[in-house]
Amino acid sequence: MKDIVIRTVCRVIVPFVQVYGLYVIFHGHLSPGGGFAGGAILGSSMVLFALSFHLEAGAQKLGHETSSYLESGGGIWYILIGLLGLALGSNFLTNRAAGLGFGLPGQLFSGGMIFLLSLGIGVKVASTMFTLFYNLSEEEGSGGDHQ
Amino acid sequence: MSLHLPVISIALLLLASFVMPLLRRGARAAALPFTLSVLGAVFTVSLYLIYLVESRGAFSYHVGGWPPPWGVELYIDHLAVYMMMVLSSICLVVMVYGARDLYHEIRAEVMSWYYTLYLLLLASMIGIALTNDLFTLFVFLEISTISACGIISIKKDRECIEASFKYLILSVLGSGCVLLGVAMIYMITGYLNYDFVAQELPQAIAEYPYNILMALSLFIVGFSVKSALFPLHIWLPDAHSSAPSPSSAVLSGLVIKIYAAAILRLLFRVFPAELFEVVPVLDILLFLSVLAVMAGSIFAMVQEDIKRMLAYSSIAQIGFVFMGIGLFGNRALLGGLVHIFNHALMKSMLFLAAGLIIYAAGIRNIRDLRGIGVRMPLTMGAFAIGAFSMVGIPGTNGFISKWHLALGALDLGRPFFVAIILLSSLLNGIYYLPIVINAFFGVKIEPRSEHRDVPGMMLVPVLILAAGVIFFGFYPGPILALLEQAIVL
Amino acid sequence: MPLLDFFLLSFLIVSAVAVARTRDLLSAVIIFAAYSLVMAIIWQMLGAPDVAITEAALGAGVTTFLFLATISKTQRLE
Amino acid sequence: MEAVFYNFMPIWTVMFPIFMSMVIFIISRRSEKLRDGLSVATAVVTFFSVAAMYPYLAAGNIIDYTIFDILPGLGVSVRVDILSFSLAIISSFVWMLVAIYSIDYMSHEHGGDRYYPIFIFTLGSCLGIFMAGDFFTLFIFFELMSLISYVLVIHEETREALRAGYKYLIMTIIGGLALFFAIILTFELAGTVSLSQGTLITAAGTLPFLAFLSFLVGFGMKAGMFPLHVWLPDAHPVAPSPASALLSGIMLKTGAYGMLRVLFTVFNIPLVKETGWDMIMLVLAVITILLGSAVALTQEDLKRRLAYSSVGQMGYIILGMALLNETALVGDVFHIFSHALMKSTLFLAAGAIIWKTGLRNINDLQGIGKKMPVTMGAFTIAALAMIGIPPLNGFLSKWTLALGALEAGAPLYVVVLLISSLLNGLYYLPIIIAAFFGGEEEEEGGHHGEGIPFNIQEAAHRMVIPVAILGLACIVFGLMPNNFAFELSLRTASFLINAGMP
Amino acid sequence: MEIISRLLENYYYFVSMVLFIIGIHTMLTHSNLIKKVIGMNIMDTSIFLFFVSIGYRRGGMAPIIQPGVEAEMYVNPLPSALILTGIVVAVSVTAYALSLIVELYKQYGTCCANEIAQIRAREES
Repeated sequence: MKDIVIRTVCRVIVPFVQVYGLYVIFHGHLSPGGGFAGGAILGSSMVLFALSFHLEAGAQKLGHETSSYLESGGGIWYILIGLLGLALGSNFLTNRAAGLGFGLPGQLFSGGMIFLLSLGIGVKVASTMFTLFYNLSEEEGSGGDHQ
Repeated sequence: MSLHLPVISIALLLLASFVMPLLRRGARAAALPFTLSVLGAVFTVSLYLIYLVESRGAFSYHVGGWPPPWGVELYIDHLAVYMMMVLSSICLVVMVYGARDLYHEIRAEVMSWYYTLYLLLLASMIGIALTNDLFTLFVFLEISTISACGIISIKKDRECIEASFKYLILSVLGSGCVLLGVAMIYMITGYLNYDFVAQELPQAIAEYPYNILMALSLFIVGFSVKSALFPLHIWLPDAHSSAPSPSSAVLSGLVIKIYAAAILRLLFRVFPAELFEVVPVLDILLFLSVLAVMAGSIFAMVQEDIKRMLAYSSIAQIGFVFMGIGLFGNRALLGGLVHIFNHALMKSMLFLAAGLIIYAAGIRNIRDLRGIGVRMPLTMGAFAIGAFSMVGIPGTNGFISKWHLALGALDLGRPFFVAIILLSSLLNGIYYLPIVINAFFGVKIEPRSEHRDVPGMMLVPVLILAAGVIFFGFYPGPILALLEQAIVL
Repeated sequence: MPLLDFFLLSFLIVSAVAVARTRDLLSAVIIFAAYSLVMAIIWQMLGAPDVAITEAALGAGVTTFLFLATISKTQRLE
Repeated sequence: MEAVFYNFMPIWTVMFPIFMSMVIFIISRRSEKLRDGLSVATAVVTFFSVAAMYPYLAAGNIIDYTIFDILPGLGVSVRVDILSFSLAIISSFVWMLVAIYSIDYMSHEHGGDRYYPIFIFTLGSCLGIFMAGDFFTLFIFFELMSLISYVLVIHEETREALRAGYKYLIMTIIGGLALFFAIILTFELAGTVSLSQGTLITAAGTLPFLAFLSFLVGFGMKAGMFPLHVWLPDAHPVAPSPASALLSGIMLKTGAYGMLRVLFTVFNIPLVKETGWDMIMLVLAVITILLGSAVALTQEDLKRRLAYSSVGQMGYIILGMALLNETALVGDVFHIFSHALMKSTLFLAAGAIIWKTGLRNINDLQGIGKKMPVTMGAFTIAALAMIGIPPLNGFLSKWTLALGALEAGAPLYVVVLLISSLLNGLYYLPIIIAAFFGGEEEEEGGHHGEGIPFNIQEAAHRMVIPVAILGLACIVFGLMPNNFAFELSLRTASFLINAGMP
Repeated sequence: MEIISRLLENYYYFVSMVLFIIGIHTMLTHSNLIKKVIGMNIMDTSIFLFFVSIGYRRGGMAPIIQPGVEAEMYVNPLPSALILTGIVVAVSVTAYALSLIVELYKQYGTCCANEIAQIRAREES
């Protein structure tokens, strides 16, 4: 796909899509969406970029290795945040009871750690998308996908 | 703090599974000790949880501090800790074996993925055992499906790929049925938490009898596919025989059982007992289990590949678990449940022994196993113990489960099922014992040149499991005591 | 039964049948993408916006891409 | 203190051989001499350990001790009463002699490293059956013995042996499962399977009947009762001769022992009589007797003929217990003694002949009595005892059995016994006559292919002496009507008739 | 007639069941592996549709906190979380199944289950 139109359009669109993806991730506790949806949007933006330019171009922006590191990192992040609730003397994944605050309508940083959890999920889903894309596009496919 | 242990152990497993892919190059050597220590820690936790539940009774845990019906709830009762103990102990032992065996079955680069999938599988199975709501059940069900397929297809064999594809499609079908069942339940009651659903269902029977019935049948179909109850078993022989041996051991020993435990929990805690009086669901399960027991044994008799034979034998043995559920008497349930543990012990041991033979001698065909016992006496000795246990010779744990199942059937005045159990034992004898005999006696076949030495790290787990078979044959008291509390009807 | 509901739902059924019947896998995948989008619209109408967003992104977008990549690697016709 | 000691004795007598079998297994790699000596020593010690229990039991005590419980109401326990003792003493006695016999016999055979540990282990498990305190323990040892003795059956590893062994194994599993079913039914009905609780099942019904039938199948399989005898004539001849002697002489009796326990402990005489279950046993016993004796006639192979003869003799034992009166029981228990002695004499003698000449066919054995007079002499005594010639122990047991049959008002069984004795005579006498009086003319004609080689002498001393002792025992226990064995039989019978309570 | 009218009342359920059956049918009867996976997706979405329509039927608002709305008026957020998970799982399974298909194609040169079975049967004989 070396079409100049596609490339130009994508170059313009991709940042917007990414910003939207981030928006969806960060407003997961306030409005529809969240880590899953936002991560998918973010991930598809990267896939779009890689598709419209070149596989290598995509790989330059986000390498295969980095992508899978991010994937694991997202999961670890999630679990660690969950364990934070324990560290604060409450249940796993506890938010409100541990005094981390409760979501207030319209305020971005009001949801305590939900925000951070969404971030973890978003990163994980986005990088998973990208890894999947690589695995299917390249000749060597790694069998084990996981979620 | 100790109340947090169940969730901590699941979190620990998930954490470890995410960490695994991060271990690259130099750090790769750390993967195995790390995995083993995590598994060991979970096993220790499960033992402590048994003590905890014994001493202070069942307790529930609200993830995120949200009370049900909103929050995700874990319910840690006797059955749950029993299953957790079974899962973690077998997983630990199999991993000790697998660490050595896998290097010759799969490529070194994907070993870290194997650990990831393995830990995920264990985490999801523990999740299924502990969960108290349909939501979490479904999530863990799906994770376990994918990771179970993953540990088959990680061996890039054409048989493995095809088998895991078949397994995947049918499992997803099963999950779909379960999800639809969950939807039905939610439609009727408006809840997903077991306790709340159980509260609502008795009133709902009069109003929506068909929906409840449909939900129940969907659950049964869904879980039967996953646990390979007889007519829905078609995926199992391929999947379990082609997988790497440690995967086969876990799949046959644990994975199919956890779904049986899940359906038991649903029948037990969610659906009202009056329903079973109206609808012959249990009789259908019984009928299928009898078919499974007989058909599995008969199919196993005609197999030539040793792992395939073991896989078919699993179909028969899962029939025993379902027979216990279907009979639904105290003692029969006890027999079915204790068979989960007993069969996990013996079948994983048999698969590991078969794997050891394949590793050392490169033999898969049963006819070529002649004289292998002379070369590998310990392995075949363990295999013989497993075979005796399958037949139900007293002094092995297979006897204990058959004893309780048979007594349970008699308690309910159904000696027919005792006859089925005995017939199946006879069939087991007919196909297991000749292997043992041919291995030790009779015409020797010249060993092939490629005979490898058996590493101690692979032999020890097999011997540990064999010792377990004998030990729990003579000393099943603690397990039975635990289970007796688990099934107070 | 509101008209829009009727249209969308019949579209679902028709496209599902079409997916099952068509022999060209590429068309099947494209029809399936349309199916997913319509499904997302229906969910939005049913008051599940988060599900709708996710379905639009994952179901219609990513799944379609995955199918296309697979088809490009294997065969297009059944 | 005394009771504690005697509680420990059965455990010791059972576990000592089992433990020693492991020791022998380890030692056999080092030295063959040590291995052989240790085996004999173990058998001797075991015999004296069993005998040491006699004074305590003769005083009317019963050793009863639960070791541990596996499940509530289901434990591993030992119990020795006079019946257990009778069987244990004869078993360990024969075992001891066979152990001595084995030393030379096995020196020619391969796989002695395997034979001796298994041989001693079987002794332990066999005693375990007799000394078990409940049916569960009995079942464990029963299965253990059956499975372990499989190795003895197929010891020679010929194709024929393996086929016979497979048949044996399958039948054993069927028998084991039937036993399992029976035990589980008993447990369900009585809540326990202990032998010391008095009668376990007192009421008739479908389940008790099923339990009875399953017990009959399970133990009848082992005892070679018609129609479950099919494995026996295949399995016994293919084993090495000492093992055949034990299989036929002792191990069949475990089945008989089990049946005695079933009739007198699980059920009781009134119940069995009332329901008519004894008729089932009687009919089967009669068929077993006639069939065993008749088919033995047609066998050419010496050991096969002896094996079929065992089937017939087991029929006597089943008949004796099914008559359900004290006189018959005396004869029954005494016949267990007699048959153990006679049949092991016969098999050991046959083994010595085969060991020396390599001939198994009866027609080839012309004139062997002149070459091996002691062996053939013992053989003759035992064979005459089998037929029931008066001064020998076989006569005494048959006589008592016949008296019991008359007491039960069933002279028909006396006729059966007579017919069977006649048949016994028909198939034993030709062997004896040919052995002592035949031979000369055959050597010239030689139409049987190979005759006996000229240079044949008696077998080694350690083989001849056990045979001679056993042969002598046949005479001794027959000549003296108040001998030790007969006393034991009397006591056992009255013990059993009094419903297992001393 | 009553059945039909009830069906018309619950047309969302009806449609989702029809889709479910189409999905299962495609999944089980089509021999092309990619078609099987598409059928699987149809089956999954039909269940999600069923789920969502239940929530809709029971009334209530989307579980988005807005000022001045009582907690009782929101629908239970669990099912929608369940569906979200379900969608993600469905995508993962799809991706995984497709990677298996690619692998199978490499090994057997076909995506047709029947042909693969034939090849295997030929190999075994």
